[in-house]
Amino acid sequence: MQYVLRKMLTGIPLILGVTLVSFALMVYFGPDMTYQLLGKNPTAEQIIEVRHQLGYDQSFIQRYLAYLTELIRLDFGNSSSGEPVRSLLAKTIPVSLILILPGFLLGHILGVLLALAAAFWRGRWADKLIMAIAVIGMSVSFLIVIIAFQILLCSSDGLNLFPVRGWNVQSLPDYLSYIAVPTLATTFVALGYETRFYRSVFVEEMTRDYVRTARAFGLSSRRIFFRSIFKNCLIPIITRVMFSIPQVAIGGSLLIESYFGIPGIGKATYEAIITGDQPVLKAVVSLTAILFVFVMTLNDILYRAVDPRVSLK
Amino acid sequence: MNAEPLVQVRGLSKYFPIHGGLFRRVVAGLKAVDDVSFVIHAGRTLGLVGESGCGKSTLGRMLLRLQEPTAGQVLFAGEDLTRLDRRQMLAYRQRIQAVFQDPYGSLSPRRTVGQTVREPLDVHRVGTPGDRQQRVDELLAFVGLSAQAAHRYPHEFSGGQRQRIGIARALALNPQFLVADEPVSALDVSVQSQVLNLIVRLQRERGIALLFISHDLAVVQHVSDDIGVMYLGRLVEIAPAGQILTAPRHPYTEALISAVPQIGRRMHSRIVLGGEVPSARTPPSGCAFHPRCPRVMAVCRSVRPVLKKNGDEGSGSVACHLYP
Amino acid sequence: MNAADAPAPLLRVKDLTVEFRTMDGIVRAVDAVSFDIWPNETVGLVGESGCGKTVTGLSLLRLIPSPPGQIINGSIELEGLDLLSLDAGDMEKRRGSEIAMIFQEPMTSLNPVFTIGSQITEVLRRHRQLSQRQARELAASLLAKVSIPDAGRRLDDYPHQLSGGMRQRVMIAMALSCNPKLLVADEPTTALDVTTQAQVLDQMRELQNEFRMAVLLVTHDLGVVAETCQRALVMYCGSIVEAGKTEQLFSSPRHPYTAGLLASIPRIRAERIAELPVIPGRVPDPGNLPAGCRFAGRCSHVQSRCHQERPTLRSVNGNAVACHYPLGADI
Amino acid sequence: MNEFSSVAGARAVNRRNSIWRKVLRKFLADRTGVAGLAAVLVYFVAALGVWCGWWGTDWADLGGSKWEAVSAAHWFGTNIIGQDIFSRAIYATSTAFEVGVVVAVLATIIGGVLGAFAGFFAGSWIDELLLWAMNVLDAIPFYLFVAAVAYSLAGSPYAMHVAMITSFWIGTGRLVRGEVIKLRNMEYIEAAYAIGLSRFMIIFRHILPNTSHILLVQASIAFVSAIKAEVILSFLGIGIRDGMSWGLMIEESTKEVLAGFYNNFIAASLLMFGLVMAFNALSDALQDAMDPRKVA
Repeated sequence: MQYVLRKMLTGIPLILGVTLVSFALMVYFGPDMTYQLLGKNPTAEQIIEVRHQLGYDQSFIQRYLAYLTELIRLDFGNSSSGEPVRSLLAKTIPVSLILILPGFLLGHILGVLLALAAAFWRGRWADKLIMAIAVIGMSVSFLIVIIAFQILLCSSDGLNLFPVRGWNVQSLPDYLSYIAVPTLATTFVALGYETRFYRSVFVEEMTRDYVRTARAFGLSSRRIFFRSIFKNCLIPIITRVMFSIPQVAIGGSLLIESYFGIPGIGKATYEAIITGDQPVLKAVVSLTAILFVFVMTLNDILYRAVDPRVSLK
Repeated sequence: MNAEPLVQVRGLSKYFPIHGGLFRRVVAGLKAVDDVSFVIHAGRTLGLVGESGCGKSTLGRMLLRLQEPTAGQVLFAGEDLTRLDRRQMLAYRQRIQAVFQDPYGSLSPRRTVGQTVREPLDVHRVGTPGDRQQRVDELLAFVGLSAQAAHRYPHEFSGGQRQRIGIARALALNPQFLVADEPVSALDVSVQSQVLNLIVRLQRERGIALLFISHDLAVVQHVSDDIGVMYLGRLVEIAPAGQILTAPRHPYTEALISAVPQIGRRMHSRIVLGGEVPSARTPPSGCAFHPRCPRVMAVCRSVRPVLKKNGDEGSGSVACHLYP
Repeated sequence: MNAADAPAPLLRVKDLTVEFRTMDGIVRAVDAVSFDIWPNETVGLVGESGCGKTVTGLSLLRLIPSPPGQIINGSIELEGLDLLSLDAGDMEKRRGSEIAMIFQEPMTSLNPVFTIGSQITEVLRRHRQLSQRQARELAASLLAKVSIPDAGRRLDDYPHQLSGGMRQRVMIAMALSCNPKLLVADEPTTALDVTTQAQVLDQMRELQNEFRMAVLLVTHDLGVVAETCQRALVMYCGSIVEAGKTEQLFSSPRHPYTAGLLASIPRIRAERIAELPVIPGRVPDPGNLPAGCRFAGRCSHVQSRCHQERPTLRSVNGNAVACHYPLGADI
Repeated sequence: MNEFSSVAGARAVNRRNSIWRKVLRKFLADRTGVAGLAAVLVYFVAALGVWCGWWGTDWADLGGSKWEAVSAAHWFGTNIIGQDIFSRAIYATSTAFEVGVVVAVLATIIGGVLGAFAGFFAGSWIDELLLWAMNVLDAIPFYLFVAAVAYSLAGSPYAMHVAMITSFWIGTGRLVRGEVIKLRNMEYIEAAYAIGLSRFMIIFRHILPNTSHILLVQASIAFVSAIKAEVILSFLGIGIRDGMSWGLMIEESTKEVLAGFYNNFIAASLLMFGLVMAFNALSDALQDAMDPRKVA
């Protein structure tokens, strides 16, 4: 418990850093909203007044502190379209989650399984085949995969099985038909990276001395591989899965969402950056930072649960 | 031996902090080296033996100022090295050099042997570049390598040859004092004797004072005039080599000598200590050796013995209650 | 007890040859090595690094990493059964139960994320029909046998919580767990301090007698061999150059290499000597071995025949020597 | 002199010099790697031709009519407004190299130096600060970060490059930091101290050269990542501004694809896939050849 507390405390500078960078980029140097609010031909007084309202006449520090206070109070106000930020988040985040989660899980699970197979039959044809496919998967751009899958599966030139784009989910079949192509695309692209990474983890672990010991005492190679080696490999696996969560939860869905026109958090954030919708940005950035700290803490705890060498003290 | 010793170590200590608590405050100190004193005269060799974790390497690193001592002094030719700043220390670096343990790790793999041996000369701007080149050739010849070796990389050499290169580098600046930390323990037996002979030769021909650190008593005795024995950060006995090996006084020294496997002796004659070396984090009370000592007395559990000069039984000192 | 009394050798190795494929070509790490081990005896296999002693030890259990290594010739008969003729599964069953091996680095040789209890019971249950509970009790008694204090509780410790000496004791307990007939111990005490080394060697000797197993002690330390082994085999460049009873071998070595090695070891002496005797030169490159005797280039007694013809092991006054001109031979 | 010189001299004949020779020898034995290198060189020549003005100059010309099929005049056909797709694809190759090289070189230099400093001073405030910076930048999702940089550097054609470099140095930095933490405990670093070398000299003379295997591999990874990221960023409208790139071609093609015209999409996809694949093979082979555990 003390450990968790300390870990959380070390997260504070990180949150400050993330907010500082994002404040500087997205707010301070971000798009100037004055003219968008006033329309064409404003008077000089109007300009001054709006700039004052938006806080543009204050110093960097003052504005950053104001930004921080809002963050701490979790008071994000309304987005520039007038909708409360909270309800915007409540609407978009679940969409992103259910959109991304299947691909994310499939990518890692299949990645681990394929990597296990490749490492187990290391140097044989199964390994070579899997790794060749992985390199191909790694070499294709995500965007190309999305477009190709769309052509193949959604268009009249292809199989025409799923909706081309959009998000109109009322039932489970709807859901499955809308996520099918995005999930296939994410899984396909993730597989290349995940398989290669996990295979190298497994193979590295296979060369350890304790594996030789286990063999010297007659344990079967299957048992050594799936019990002894696998438990040691859990550490890097957990770290990798954990640290991809923040990327996936906020940013990873951006391309999919904007390509397929799905109203998720990635698309909302992207639009907020373009239009300088500050309340939304604040909310997303603070959520990201908190999520990151949370994931880091969770990662450390899991790490310590798996690896007895690191004590919780 | 009335002249002032070249090296005088006085009360040298190194405590490593142990962190704990919510804010990782320092809660205790690990006494890696605890109040060690000795002297080395010009041209003489002190051998330092002890098992892993006894602090002998930390001690050597403090003499080289690769690590800052927590307390104590290192006097070199009368000057306290621990008080010098980086620039002042640079002048002394020429006079104190080091030979390291790992023949594979002590040479930079991406630099040629010539560059490595020359580097000290470059840093201290000794002579013209031509002089330096000539010096490199001389040094390589002294340690038994050809001049062509200068153009090759460390991975082309065997462990013994690499150790010779390390010695050549240490000799480049004509030091008066050399700290050698386990210089032969990573070498094979037949090569080990070659390198040991080289060390003896440089000591004899160049009059270099030497601190020779090793876990191997037999190796240490071959090069040393005096031998110091360390246990858990403290010096427990120090005496002339012949005396300490034939008539050890501290029970730990005795056990250590007896534990060295010898050709021409069967197992049963040796003293086998019980238990293991305790952790330096939680050293035993009183004499640190008392839980394993075959001759432990009541006083050993509570009072820590200090290093005292032997009276009539020869020169040297011992820290043991058996010798009041 | 005496090796000569036993009717047949426990292990008979004949012409064992092992090669490794490397970037610089094929390297023959072990070249036609033959030796016997009798029940309950301790045999030392000594030599400097790269002489092939560890590869020989690993070959006995067929643990050579392959690729790049391969046993290309020879036989390894354990009680008359050639281990090299077994299929992989059959060999697996015999490892640990009939022939076991312990290694130099006790830190990395145990799996860091399992308790030592679970590692020992895993071995026990692999070779014997035991319940989890029985295996655990047996494991505890084994730990107690190797003098680990408070053995029952120690079962739940992880390797990193033990000291180097304790970890090596755990390895020994694992090795004893299924009563193998032969234990191959590869530098078991090299990573340990001298006082711990003395403890572990003592322990091994006692347990060996109790469990009646034979030990092949692979080591570079002639002192350890002298103190613990009845017989010794000296390896140089992949071959055995001399073999014999330890005392005789060390008191009157016949091979110039053995003699040179013995002389060059620093020993505790009453008086310092000016210079240690040395073997000049260095071990030849394993990819580029000389044609005749491999020691010829460093030998102080070398003659022209040595450069052309490779000597084979032959008996000279009780020792087996691979040398054309053995020292002190009455020829 | 004595026996050592002669033995070492004899060995030197068949083993001449430097670790790099050994790496090269190993690399050349790797057929996939060599094939990758050859393919990369072909692409490089294509890009070189564009820089020298030998070909690809007419990429913006309206030389044909809408959606012409493959012909001798237009090897890959024409796009929606009649521009030659082959010229555009070749021109885009040079853009890919520009982006890849700039990002890879700068990200690797920054990552190498900062990582080396962090590792060398591990445990001190310098390391804490650099680690903090790495974590902060890692915590911000990549595409959001690029978008934010792009808009804050409004109009700059290099916004994308800046954003990529700022993100990509971190991976290299972390790896180098880890390696340097290992290296700084090596005895040759201690030896350098004992000689009297300053810490800066130690970092630049003894530490960074010994991370070169990591730097080279990381640079090749950054190159590939930059090319791939460019495609997505250009598609999102925050990538290449002037000129032509595979990303812009794909962006253009999304409208064409729905109408059943695939030339633009296929040309850009295949060319890009080829280069990335070749580079991946190259980088894998480099990694194998330079793995210090296998080399030393």
